[in-house]
Amino acid sequence: MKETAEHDRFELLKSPIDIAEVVRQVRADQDGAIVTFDGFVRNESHGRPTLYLEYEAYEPMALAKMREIGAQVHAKFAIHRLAIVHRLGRLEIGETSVFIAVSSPHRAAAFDACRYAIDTLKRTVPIWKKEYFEDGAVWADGEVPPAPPPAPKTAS
Amino acid sequence: MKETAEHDRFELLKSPIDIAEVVRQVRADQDGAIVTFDGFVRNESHGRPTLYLEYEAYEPMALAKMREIGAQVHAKFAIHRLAIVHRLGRLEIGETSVFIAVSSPHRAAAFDACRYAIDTLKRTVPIWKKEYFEDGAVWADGEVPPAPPPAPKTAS
Amino acid sequence: MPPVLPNLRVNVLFFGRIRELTGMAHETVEVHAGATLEDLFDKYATRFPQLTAFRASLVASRNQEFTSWNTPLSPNDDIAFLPPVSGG
Amino acid sequence: MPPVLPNLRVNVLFFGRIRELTGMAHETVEVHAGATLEDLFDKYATRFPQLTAFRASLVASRNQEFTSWNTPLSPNDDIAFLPPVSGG
Repeated sequence: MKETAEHDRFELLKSPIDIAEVVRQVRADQDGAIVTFDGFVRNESHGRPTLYLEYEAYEPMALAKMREIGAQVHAKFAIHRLAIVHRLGRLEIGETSVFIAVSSPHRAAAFDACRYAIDTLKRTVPIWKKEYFEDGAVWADGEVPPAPPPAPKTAS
Repeated sequence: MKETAEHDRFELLKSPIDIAEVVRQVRADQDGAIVTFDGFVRNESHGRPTLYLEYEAYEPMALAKMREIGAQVHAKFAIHRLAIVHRLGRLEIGETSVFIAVSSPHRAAAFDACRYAIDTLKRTVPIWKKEYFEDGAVWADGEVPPAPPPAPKTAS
Repeated sequence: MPPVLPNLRVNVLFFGRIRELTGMAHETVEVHAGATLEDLFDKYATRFPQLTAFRASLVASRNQEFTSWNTPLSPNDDIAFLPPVSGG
Repeated sequence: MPPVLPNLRVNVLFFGRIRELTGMAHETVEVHAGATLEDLFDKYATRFPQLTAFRASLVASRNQEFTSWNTPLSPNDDIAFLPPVSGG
């Protein structure tokens, strides 16, 4: 659908995410359901109090991977519009790091699509989180993206 | 958890639902995820353009059933807080009829709980929707709530 | 002749298409002691014959809880005959 | 003696703990024609021996696409050695 691609949104932001504005963008009168996922900074990690987080991204690749998730979501689920916005830089406790909104005429597709989008983002989008504590900082344990198998030897 | 019951919210509203305020109420620094479901009035029903809707409820029973859903959700899923707000009266196209927000330390529980809450609400909460069209109005096809089996004959 | 039992009063509530059909949101009625929700419904079906067609799709409630149709009524019960629900 | 092939230049990007370890966000380097991503990584592992311990957890990318380690490099490729991702 032409209309779909125009209204989808994939963005990396260095300032706070305006959640209400993202929701407005996916909302349309022909829908009936919007499911959103709001991921925000917890005040602890593995039992240690967190001070703040820093996110960095391989920006052009992260955006390309977010758009790929969008294409997969439209192929797999009968949804209308999708928005995926990820924050970068320093984030304080309680601030939103990622916000996903999906609109759909029927709720099951919106739930499935929103969940697929965040699950896939966490496995495949090149973004990294560093956690700052009272006594130091660590890069969060991450997930290894699925890598292509070795290329066949080219006959040359 | 005492804290949980205090912050949960179950409400029937005759005025527009303030979505941002409902989300703020379930949001807490020890969480990391909020999943929301926003059900709003579509501009058509079975292919006919809708003018507006009217919702009515058996109010004390609807609130009791919404609280029951809350208790089930806390028993089934590792979530933190839950809000279920349903609008009553006349609703225009695009207006939110039901809004559900669930906060949780981890996203899977929030998705599962939010979906369980809306699915169960649609089957068990005594609320009725009348759809108004250019040429008349109809009560929406609904779902028959699961009824208890016949009571055993009391030995008297 | 059956024993004469005291009558009792219950509150009956109507919603959605059932409210429209009866033209009432609620009323208080007297029923004979020992009557069940089914008996009460049958009284309304006599007053409003169109109700009969809806019977199979209705669920009964007593004091804000879904209940079975053969439940006996108690004084001051809140009774409702609920059409299929369509909230959300 | 192997045939002398022209060298080529690629852009290499570093992120997260790998950026901290090398102390660089990116650099442009010359590699011999026919070199693979694995060969390029090995050059960095010689310069920064601590990199070796991370090798198993890294994924390679070429021009913003995940790729296999035995992919040959082309002129002006953007290459990155990506640590496990932790967005969201």
